[in-house]
Amino acid sequence: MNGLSPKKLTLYLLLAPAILWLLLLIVLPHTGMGIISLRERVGPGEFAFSFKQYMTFFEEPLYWNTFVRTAVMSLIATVLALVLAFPVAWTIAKVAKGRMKALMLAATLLPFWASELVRTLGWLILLRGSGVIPGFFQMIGLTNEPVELLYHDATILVGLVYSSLLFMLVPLINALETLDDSLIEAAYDLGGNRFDILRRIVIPHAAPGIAAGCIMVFMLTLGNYLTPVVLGGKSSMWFTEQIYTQFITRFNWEQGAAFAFLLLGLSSLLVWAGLKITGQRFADAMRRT
Amino acid sequence: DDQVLRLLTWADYAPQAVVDQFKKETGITVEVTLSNNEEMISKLRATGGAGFDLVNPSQDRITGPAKEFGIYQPIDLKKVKVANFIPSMLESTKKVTGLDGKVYGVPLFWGTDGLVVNSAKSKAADYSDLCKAEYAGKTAVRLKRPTLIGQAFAMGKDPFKAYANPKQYEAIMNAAGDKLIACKKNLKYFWESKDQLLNDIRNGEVVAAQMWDAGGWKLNTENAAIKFVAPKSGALGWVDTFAIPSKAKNVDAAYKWINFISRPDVAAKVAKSAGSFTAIKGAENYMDAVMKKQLAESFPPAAMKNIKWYPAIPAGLEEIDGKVLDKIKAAN
Amino acid sequence: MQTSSSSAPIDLSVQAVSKHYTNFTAVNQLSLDVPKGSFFSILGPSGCGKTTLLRMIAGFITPDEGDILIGGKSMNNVAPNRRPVNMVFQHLALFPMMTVGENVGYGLARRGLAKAEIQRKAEDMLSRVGLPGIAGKRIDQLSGGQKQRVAIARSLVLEPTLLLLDEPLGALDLKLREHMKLELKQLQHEVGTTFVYITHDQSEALVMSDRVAVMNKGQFEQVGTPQELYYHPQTAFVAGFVGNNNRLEGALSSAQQGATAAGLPLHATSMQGGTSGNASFFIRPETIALSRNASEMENFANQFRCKVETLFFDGANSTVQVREVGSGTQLHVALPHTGQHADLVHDETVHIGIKAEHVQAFQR
Amino acid sequence: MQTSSSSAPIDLSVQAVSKHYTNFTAVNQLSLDVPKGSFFSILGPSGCGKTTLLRMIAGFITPDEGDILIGGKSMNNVAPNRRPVNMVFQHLALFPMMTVGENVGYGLARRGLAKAEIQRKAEDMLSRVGLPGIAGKRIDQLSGGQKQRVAIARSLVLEPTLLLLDEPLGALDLKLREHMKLELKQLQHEVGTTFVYITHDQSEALVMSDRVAVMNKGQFEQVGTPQELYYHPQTAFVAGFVGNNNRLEGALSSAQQGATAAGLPLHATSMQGGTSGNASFFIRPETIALSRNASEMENFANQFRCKVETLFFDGANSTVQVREVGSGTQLHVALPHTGQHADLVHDETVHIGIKAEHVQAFQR
Amino acid sequence: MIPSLPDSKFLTRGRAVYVTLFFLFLLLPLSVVAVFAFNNSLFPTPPWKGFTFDWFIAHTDDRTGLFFDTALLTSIWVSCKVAFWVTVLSVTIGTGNAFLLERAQFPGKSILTTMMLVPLVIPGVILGISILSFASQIANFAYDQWELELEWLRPGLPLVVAGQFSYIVTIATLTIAARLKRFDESLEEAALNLGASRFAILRTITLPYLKPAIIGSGAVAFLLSFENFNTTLMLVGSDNPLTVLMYGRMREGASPVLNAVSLLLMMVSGIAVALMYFRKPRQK
Ligand SMILES: Nc1ncnc2c1ncn2[C@@H]1O[C@H](COP(=O)(O)OP(=O)(O)OP(=O)(O)O)[C@@H](O)[C@H]1O
Ligand SMILES: Nc1ncnc2c1ncn2[C@@H]1O[C@H](COP(=O)(O)OP(=O)(O)OP(=O)(O)O)[C@@H](O)[C@H]1O
Ligand SMILES: [Mg+2]
Ligand SMILES: [Mg+2]
Repeated sequence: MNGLSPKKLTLYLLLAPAILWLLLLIVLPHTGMGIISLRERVGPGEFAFSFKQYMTFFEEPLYWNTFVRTAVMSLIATVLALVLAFPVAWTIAKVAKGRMKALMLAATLLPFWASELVRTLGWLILLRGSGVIPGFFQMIGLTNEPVELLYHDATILVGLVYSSLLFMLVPLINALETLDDSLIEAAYDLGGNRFDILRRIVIPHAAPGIAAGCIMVFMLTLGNYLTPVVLGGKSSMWFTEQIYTQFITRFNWEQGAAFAFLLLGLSSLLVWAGLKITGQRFADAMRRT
Repeated sequence: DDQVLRLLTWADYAPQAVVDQFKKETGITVEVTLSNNEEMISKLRATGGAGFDLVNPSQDRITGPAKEFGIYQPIDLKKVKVANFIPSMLESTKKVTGLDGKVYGVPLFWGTDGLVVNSAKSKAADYSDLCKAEYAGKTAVRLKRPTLIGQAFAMGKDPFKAYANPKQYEAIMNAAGDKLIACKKNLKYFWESKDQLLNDIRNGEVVAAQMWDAGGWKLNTENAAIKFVAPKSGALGWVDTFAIPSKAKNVDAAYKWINFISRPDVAAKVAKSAGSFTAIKGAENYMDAVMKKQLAESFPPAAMKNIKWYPAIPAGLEEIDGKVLDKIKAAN
Repeated sequence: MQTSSSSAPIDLSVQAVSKHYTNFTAVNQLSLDVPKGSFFSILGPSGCGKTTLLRMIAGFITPDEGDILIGGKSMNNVAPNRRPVNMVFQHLALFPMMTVGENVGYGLARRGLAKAEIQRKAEDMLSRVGLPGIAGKRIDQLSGGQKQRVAIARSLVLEPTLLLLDEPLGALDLKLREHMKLELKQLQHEVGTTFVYITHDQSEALVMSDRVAVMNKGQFEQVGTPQELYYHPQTAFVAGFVGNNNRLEGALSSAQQGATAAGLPLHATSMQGGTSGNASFFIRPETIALSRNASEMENFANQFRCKVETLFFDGANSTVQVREVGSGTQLHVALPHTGQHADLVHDETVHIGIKAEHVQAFQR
Repeated sequence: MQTSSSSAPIDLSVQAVSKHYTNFTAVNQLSLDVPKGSFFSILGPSGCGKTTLLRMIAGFITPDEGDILIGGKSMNNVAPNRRPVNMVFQHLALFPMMTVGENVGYGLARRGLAKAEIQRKAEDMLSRVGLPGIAGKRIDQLSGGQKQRVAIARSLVLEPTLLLLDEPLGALDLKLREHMKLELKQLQHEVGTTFVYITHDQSEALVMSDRVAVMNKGQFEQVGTPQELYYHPQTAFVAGFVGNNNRLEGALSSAQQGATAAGLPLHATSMQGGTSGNASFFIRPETIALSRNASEMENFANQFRCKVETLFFDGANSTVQVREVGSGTQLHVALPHTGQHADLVHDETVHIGIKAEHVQAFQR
Repeated sequence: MIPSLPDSKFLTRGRAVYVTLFFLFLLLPLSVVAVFAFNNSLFPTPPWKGFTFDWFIAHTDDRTGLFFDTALLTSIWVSCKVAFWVTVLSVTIGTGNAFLLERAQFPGKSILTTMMLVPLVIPGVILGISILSFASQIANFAYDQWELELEWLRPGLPLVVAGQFSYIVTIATLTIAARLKRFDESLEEAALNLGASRFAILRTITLPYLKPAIIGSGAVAFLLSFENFNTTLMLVGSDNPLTVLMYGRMREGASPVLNAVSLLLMMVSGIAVALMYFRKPRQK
């Protein structure tokens, strides 16, 4: 029993980096942040334990308004992405064949070869008052003056949905591809119509993929910073922006840490609820993404 | 290493040509990171004053963070060619950035916050004019503390005087905030990026906005109808400084850069790129005639006297501003 | 069995149907009549077009030419879900997200029947396929054979005119397959629904069917009862594909006289008009008589002396591989059920005899 | 064949080996000797412990008790990669990322042979299994049968004392399986390596092996030649598992006299000491004589009048299911190779006869 | 629905139209960015002022083309360096993790498995901030206690690499584990049976089998790292990766050089993907 068996040694060698990674980059930093969120500045460089940061959140309607707003918009973006992506995922997985399919798959990946910044820049060029689309509207006589398409909540949604489509498409395509055509044929052969097949066969089969896609998209939108900040209008508060502001422009790490924790809590809660409702398991769903 | 100067500064304060020239003269490469006042402080706070050798914060933003976070080291004035600076400016900066008998900043540029107005389409003359219904949807301000301060002055209050009295300050700021909330419908947006605003003024989407002078004059060169106007209640004057982070690695290079920039010819180049005025003696000799004219037009002597210079901000005040700003943003 | 008589009404009539793919004809001008209540098999090698034909009948593929009539009505422009046929898929296509009962009730539910009615009918049908009381189980709790029967029940509960089955036993293991073969035949007999059954396993087709069509390259080579196909193949392809056979290439010199390429002289029944020329000879292993004693072969038209090469002992299905001494021709000979000759050893000399009627010759 | 004599040296000796899992004994005190050069099969139903036994021999599982000797040396504490045995896996486990040649050369490369040498040996071996010149192909370009042979070549090239095969034909389709069965037997004959072959398919075991061990619940029921197992099973399990059989439950009243539970009187050979008491009777379908004419059955100790239930026509393997009129007992009867009686129809009356020696009785 | 079920013309057309519109939607912003890289204007926005290559090759006072913009080029290089390290770390540790998930048995495995997935659901900004504050606290502590300046714990490339790695490694782990899961362990047994040592098996069988997943996850890791903005923004020091630099420029002084560099990046990754995509069938 002195010395390690090769098997044990291998296990430890594999475990060490994994544990270091999780401990040093995930667990401890977040614990640290938790601790920061539980203190209050009482003087220059002096802090005391307090729930003040959390109290502030609940007492200040601004903050929880932003919080709710972010969550709601993220949910809407998730649903939109699902609805928009589903027919396309279906077409790629089930209808298109050979070259066409490969081409469409490549095209879905295309936007994600460019960074989020580039995509946002593209939307700016397209949507701004003097941009391409308002110009086009004017040209075809739809409007007399340039319309401002930027700085609306709808604009944020467009940007968010656009940025997250891939993360919806890929799990959906994967899930739909594993659906055996003969199941659909069998259901049809037994007298099912399209809607019914969708409801009884396709959606139950694709549920894990749908869950995975929705979780990914929801998390990405909830945690997005760039799109809401750049495309959003004068009232568009995004919770990550609030966190950023607290940390960076207000130097109020305590408040920022509390907000970050609240956001983490919110996302975990919503993901958990989503999984519960659809009867999926976190590990299974995430492994499909 | 010794051959690199890590500079954290504003856009346009280190134009490529000047960086190249510095390298040629001293062999030191300058790594430029663009930033603004808040981010400079955040960055340095996170690094504990390391990571950069030289920064250019505004003079009112030095003592607070220096005290709270210890991110700056005192300037050794012996290593600075003080003769290059306009004495009055140097003295006032020394005062504003002084803490426990030590000086933490030397001035570089100064400028003002005021109004950029498309005179063909708008007659706005004070901050409050931005809220006039006739310009609905065509004005813009930044959602930052200068906006609040400006509004406060426009309302006839003096927030600078209230710096020492947080209660009073908070009341002033809340009042300014309410004013802006009422005004919000009138605004096209709260502008975030300089470029965004300049573009929209250029193509007429915005006719009047709160902005600093350099942007206004830049547009003025392109289109004479666009002017920088010192508001009736007074333009807000700021001074950007050199400050050295507490854990700067290449302090020598930092002084070299300070002394390099404070050479009148170089200062003028930078001034041209930034569109601001220097605190350097004799730089005006190298300065653009156009800019001089623009300055004269925007600042008649009375307006010049009426400039409200930012005093140093005591720590904690910004939390008050922050809440007000958040409230404005959230309001409908 | 063999109840199908030509006077029974025709449930399925395929009339000169073709399906062309780009530079490939999967089904070629094929016609076919299946009488009501019969078990009809389509037997052919992989890729011959069986599935294509079946899917045209079900409506999943539109024929390029010809017409398909089910119960006397043309099925042109009738969608698959409106056709009075149901299909059992090769991999069954049971819905994994539903229970057994929901699977069986699926079609009924689509017809809008009441819940209780559906449940009653589904359980009824499950009992009929020998699976009472499993309606509540999940699909993945079933064994292969049970799944099989659920798939059939799911289709039969809709009382289709025609049940199509695409190699439904293909995925089962050997033993289960043997078993299901017998069971399926009995089930069809009991319910009386017309079955059209696809397979590439000749044993399945022979055992189960009333009639079998042997398909090759998109066309039928022969249609008949299993016995007809086995004992009276019309083409070399059928002779080779249905049942085991020794195939020898050679030539006919007259209608009933020939020799293999290796020089083995053969007395044969010539099946096709021709009297001479290149021919393939087929001799079934079980028609070859074998003895250690040459004299027992006197009554046979063909008598050869052989050396034993290998004995493949398999109980009642034992065979022995022998080599004719003169020409070196290899032949498989089935050993009698009695277990006689199960003690043959390598290199032993034996004598074999084959009646002329058991040597079937087809011109090439 | 049947060359294995008890005087040949023993290549593999398994001595009272056991393997226990938590509350389950997979292999129970099992002993076994395989003589050099023989083809030895282990035949048993799924889950009886065959794979466990084979993997203990290969070294992937450590036995809890007992010893394994290969070529006379104990294999205790010999790692799998040091044992002179090679294994052909059920799903072959060919390396998909390598060519055929690299697969076959893999073991040689691990022994540190020179490249050219490896290549020569691999190509040699491939020729010996009938696949010359395919060394450059990728694995997925091969057919099922070719893969099979490559897997065997990959093991044989290392010239193991013992080749272990774990149901290597399990994944093949029917036709190919029949074919590979014959081929594998011939291959073993040619190379002369000792084969230990696992299967649950009795036909495979019978056809290929010199000796077969029938395994059940972790133990051997009987070890013998295929003929011994088929004609002289020692236990009811072997009688039921090897070959098709009619199994009837009943009781013996004397050593050779009994009756089924349904009341069918039977004359039997009692295989086990006992003379009376509950018994299972086994009657092979091919030992039952059948005729439309009662008089032909006069010589048989057991004679019954039956009704035809179903004819399963399958050429030489046709059977008929009949029901004895008195007791209602169902029996499968194999039809003779001659094709006689292939025309039986449902409900026809037939007479069957069974010799007493063909009714094997085992006490329960 | 599927090709074997008859669809009405209306449905088929409708779907075709929808899918076309969808792909237009996907491609529109990118193509505009690309097109405006050639706009003869100082600003990356309409109106269109004519075609020019200036934003690639100009080197004048008011126009610095991409190929002369040292700051941009440097930041691309910085991004490449970061991405390189993130890729190397993610793939190596991801491979180890995959073995841990699929092969090893140890107490607490299910907790570890779930923990490994957690980084995927932490918003990037929070990930960055928490690592930033944690590292600062340690560094400050070390400095206060021992006057020890742990520079790599201060904002800068090491922290950027750590921050990106912390979630990209999860993706690499999942990709590689998914392939390892499909690995038929009897291949390893077969190799063992053929005389290979454990190490030889790893080298000749398991790793070659994992190769496509390793390469694939490497490519994804590189791309994700190169594109990352949220986490990076919080952790950068004086060396700016491309995304952070572009963000700064977008706020403070955009010129069509941004479009030019975007176009360049799109082309490079497009070509890389095309190469991988076209080589695959031949490998297979
Ligand atoms: N969509 C298609 N395009 C081109 N050729 C096709 C298509 N579908 C099938 N084929 C070809 O048509 C032929 C018949 O196919 P089919 O599936 O009907 O064969 P099958 O008899 O069912 O074979 P199996 O027994 O292997 O299932 C095959 O050679 C196949 O390659
Ligand atoms: N690791 C294990 N833990 C517990 N029981 C096991 C384990 N491995 C195998 N068994 C059990 O041991 C028995 C024998 O398994 P084994 O794989 O040897 O059967 P087999 O005869 O090869 O069956 P098959 O023909 O299905 O392959 C089975 O009942 C199996 O459930
Ligand atoms: Mg088919
Ligand atoms: Mg097994």
